[in-house]
Amino acid sequence: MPDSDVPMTAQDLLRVIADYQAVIAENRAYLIELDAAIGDADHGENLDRGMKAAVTRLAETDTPTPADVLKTVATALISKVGGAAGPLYGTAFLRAANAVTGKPELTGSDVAEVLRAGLTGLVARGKAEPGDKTMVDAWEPGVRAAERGVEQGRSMRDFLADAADAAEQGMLATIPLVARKGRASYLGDRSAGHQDPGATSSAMLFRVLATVVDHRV
Amino acid sequence: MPDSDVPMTAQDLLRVIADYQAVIAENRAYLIELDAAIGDADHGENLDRGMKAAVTRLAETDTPTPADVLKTVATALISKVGGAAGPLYGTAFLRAANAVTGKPELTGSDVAEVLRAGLTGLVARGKAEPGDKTMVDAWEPGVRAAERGVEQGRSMRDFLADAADAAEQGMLATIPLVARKGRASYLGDRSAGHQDPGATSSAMLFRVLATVVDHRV
Amino acid sequence: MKKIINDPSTAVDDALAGFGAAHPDLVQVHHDPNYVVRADAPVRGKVAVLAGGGSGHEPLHAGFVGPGMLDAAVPGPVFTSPTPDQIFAAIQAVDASLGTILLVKNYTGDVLNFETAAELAAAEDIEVEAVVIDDDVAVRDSLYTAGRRGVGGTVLAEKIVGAAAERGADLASLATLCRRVNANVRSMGMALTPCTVPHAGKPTFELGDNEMEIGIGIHGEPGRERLPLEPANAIVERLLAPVVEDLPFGSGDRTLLFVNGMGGTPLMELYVAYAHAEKVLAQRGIGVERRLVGNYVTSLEMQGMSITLLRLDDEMLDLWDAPVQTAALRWGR
Amino acid sequence: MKKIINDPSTAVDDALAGFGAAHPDLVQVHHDPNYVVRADAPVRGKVAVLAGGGSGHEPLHAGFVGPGMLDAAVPGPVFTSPTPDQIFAAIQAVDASLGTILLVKNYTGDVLNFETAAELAAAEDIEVEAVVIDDDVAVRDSLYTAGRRGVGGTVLAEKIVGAAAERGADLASLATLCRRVNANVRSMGMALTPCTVPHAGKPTFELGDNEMEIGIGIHGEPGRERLPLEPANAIVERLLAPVVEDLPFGSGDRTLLFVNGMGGTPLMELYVAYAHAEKVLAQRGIGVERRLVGNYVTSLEMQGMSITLLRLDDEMLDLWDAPVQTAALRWGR
Ligand SMILES: Nc1ncnc2c1ncn2[C@@H]1O[C@H](COP(=O)(O)OP(=O)(O)O)[C@@H](O)[C@H]1O
Ligand SMILES: Nc1ncnc2c1ncn2[C@@H]1O[C@H](COP(=O)(O)OP(=O)(O)O)[C@@H](O)[C@H]1O
Ligand SMILES: [Mg+2]
Ligand SMILES: [Mg+2]
Ligand SMILES: [Mg+2]
Ligand SMILES: [Mg+2]
Repeated sequence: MPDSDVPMTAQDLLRVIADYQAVIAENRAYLIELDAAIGDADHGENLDRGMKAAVTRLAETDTPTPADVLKTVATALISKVGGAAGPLYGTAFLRAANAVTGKPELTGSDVAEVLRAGLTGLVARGKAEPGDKTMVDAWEPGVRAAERGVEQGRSMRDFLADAADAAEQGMLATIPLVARKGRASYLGDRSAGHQDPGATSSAMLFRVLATVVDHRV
Repeated sequence: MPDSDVPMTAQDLLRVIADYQAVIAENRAYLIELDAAIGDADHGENLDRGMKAAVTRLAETDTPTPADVLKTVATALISKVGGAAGPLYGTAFLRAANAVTGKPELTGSDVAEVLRAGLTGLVARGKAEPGDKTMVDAWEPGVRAAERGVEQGRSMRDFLADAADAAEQGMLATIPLVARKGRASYLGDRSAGHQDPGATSSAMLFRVLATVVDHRV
Repeated sequence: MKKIINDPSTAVDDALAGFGAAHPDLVQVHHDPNYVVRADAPVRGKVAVLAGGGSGHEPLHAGFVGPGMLDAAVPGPVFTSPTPDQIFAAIQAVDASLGTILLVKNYTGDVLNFETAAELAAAEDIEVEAVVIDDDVAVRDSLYTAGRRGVGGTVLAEKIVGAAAERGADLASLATLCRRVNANVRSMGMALTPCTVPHAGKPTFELGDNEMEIGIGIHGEPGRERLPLEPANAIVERLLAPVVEDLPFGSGDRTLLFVNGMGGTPLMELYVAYAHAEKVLAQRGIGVERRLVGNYVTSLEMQGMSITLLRLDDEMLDLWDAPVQTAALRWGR
Repeated sequence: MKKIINDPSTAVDDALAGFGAAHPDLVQVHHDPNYVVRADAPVRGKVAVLAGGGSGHEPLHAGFVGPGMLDAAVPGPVFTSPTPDQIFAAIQAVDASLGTILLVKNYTGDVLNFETAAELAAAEDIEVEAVVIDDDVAVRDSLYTAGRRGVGGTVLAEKIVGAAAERGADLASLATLCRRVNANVRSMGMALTPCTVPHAGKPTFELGDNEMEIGIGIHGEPGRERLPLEPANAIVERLLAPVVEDLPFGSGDRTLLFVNGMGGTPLMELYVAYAHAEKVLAQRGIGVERRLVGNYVTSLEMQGMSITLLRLDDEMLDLWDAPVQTAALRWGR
């Protein structure tokens, strides 16, 4: 971690969640449309409901730690979303929270660990592998880019930007894939040619994270 | 009756029925369309089914009298059509048959009587008055024109042509009417602006009758 | 036209064959002429209850054949009344010498064909009584018109009269009971989409994406007026108001509330409508004591619904609750 | 979008309220979290039977709550699995200390949420067993995929397991029975039209006037292939072939044949299909001993159907015939 790097605070995370909620609300119809093509047309609705619940619950929390923020989001998602996205994102946030319990702020390597823990949770829950055309296809390259950045001593701002880029590339790379997990798998070969909705909402999360860190004063 | 007038034979009537069946088959879709606008889209289907049955049954009848022909058509319509048109046309043909029981051939005034008897049966059954937007609106002027022709000593060919013209005018005159009988009455004022399907199939019957007589050798 | 059929000209026959095959414990299906009778017909010692009309309204009427309801159903072609000899054949199949009551929906075709059938039966010394059902308040009634249509109220009449017949009521009292049910029941319907009569091949009318048709019957016919689509609660109020005012239903009345789908309406929507209908009635002091929600009197695949309200007395209520065993309605034993 | 609803965001809640109001004798509806339980829940002395999943499949599952079938149904938003705490609350409401069996349709979301609910229950010392239903042969199964979907077979499992629970079977034998039903049931579906998820506001897919979608599930999702529309008999054969070959069903098998409508399919069409399905099976020497025909496992207003075939043994047959009293299935007493 470069000394110049300012750690990520709970306030920063609250901003991430608030902005992600706004991004999801804005892209609700888009995510529904992606899901309509190869799923059941609810991914945008599900995440929108869940993120609104997360923001509402966070508003009721006083002076949280980073882990508190992540855990509140996790429980909101688990109890309000349902579908595949609820437990998957919920588990990701829960594992992310557990990875940094008690820490008042997160260093760059903490952040990379948080992301890795989220991905590990996602995979533990959903059993998807890279290339199955799921969220994992955005998370996996995103997390790896963050970890590489930490190893290379890049700043948090920089490696999160890399991670967001990588997640977006992973998202785009789902287009030609034939799905092997989730509802899209029912389509067989017909799932190819469509971008995975979960990978899309995941790439959005990585982008929000990078942007918030980038815009910190 | 002008002496020159050749009486109508059972053969002539068989030709009328055969031609009417063909006309109805040709106009099946048109009559369905008229009925779709202010009814339930089955008038063409109903009459087509009925006339086909009538022709089949007539093919099984040896050397019938005019009354036999009319009665066979009546029973075919009553037992094969259903809906409003079945009993109404059926009764018309039955009463028409009864009006000339036993006669080997029909003079001009017999023909006018046959038509009047049919109309009387129609009205007895359906209780419609002229202007109610029903078959009666074609039959009534048609029958009156035939009777007027007989009174005036016109030939069968001429007064049946008049009757067909009058029936067609009556049919067209149903367009602006608000229906008071049959399914079209359920539409209230919205029934105005549409031509009555039953009046249309009735005018076709008058026209076929005139044409067959006109084309006799 | 998108339908799971083989041919428009065989659809009714094919469906009847399937109905018979699917419910061998309940019914026997007779072809040419087409009619459906109870598996144990004719049932000795009771008046037979018969109903019929055009096809396309399923489960009406064949779905209501069985102990406690109809002895026979006589289906015509789609939206076309059956013929007199067809009806007469069904009467002969179920009549057990105590007479047969004919429940006839008020349409010119149905009335004329059942009338003729009744004459045929009378000529054979079979006692018959025809009672006409005309519960649709969308249609203005008058001596000079075809009068009101028979719609949702028909199911309620068939159930109540069927139960009374099962208990041994005689023909005259069944006719009186049926007229009492008819005098106390009112309905009104609406459509979101038209339907396509198989032999016609295209929809009977067109409706814009934001339009609904109010005051429809059950033959895919256009209704009395076309309006912009409204939320469910507003639609419910629009249908209920004329129903309640016509009889009129009043505070303290005990009722059966029947929210009926037109064939293509998902249950979710019918229950959304039901929830509000019961509330609106409660506000007027009208108590709902019995309910029926589902696609029972339909117009092929039409989306839409009708609301039927029946004012109950003790006898009707008791007969409604009596056991019934049919393909579409079953309870008790 | 044409629906009888007030607002996409309240449609499920409004429908549940209506469902509760319409069936007060059978169910109690709980809101926030949403679940439906038997009117007499928790029923002492029996294992509770619970099923759930996204809404939009009505009457599944709430329509099957009542004596002889489900103790609880847990509806999520439209086409979205319910959440773990919602499921857990329903478990708590019906569990009577003999444990609860959870019937779960095989979708990633459902499996994950029910899994979590089961963990929550275990943490409170409530014994639960989750059994996954995956009867859809349209989906290729493999260790590396999400596996087959649960579709029409679900109703049959709910009925049979529900009847066994009513008779006092313990949790372990109910789970074994449920797995046996699942191992002997296969389904395949098709659509004539798509459906519109209320919050999406437009159809999930588009189909040409002369096209049908084969191998659909029950979430308005596109199927495995799109083909030109065919006559009913050809469609039936197309659906039945993979169903029969998969198990495989063979000559001498005794079966229950279930022709299911997708929500907007008129009964006439389902019976047309039923007639031919039974014939095709007879030609293969497969005997149909029980039948179910109707819109039971639906996708909102979608038009289309699925065919489900269950190989019966004596116990399953006896349990199928056992009394059931629910909004959507009723017989016996
Ligand atoms: N097993 C899995 N592992 C990881 N992600 C998955 C898995 N199954 C599905 N997903 C993701 O979930 C997304 C769909 O979420 P959503 O539409 O909310 O749930 P549902 O599929 O239950 O309707 C898919 O686009 C995919 O990215
Ligand atoms: N009471 C009546 N008297 C005379 N004609 C009538 C009467 N009612 C209906 N019609 C005629 O019947 C026609 C409709 O016939 P059809 O469509 O075959 O029967 P349905 O109305 O039973 O579907 C109407 O166009 C009208 O001309
Ligand atoms: Mg989805
Ligand atoms: Mg008509
Ligand atoms: Mg008709
Ligand atoms: Mg979903």
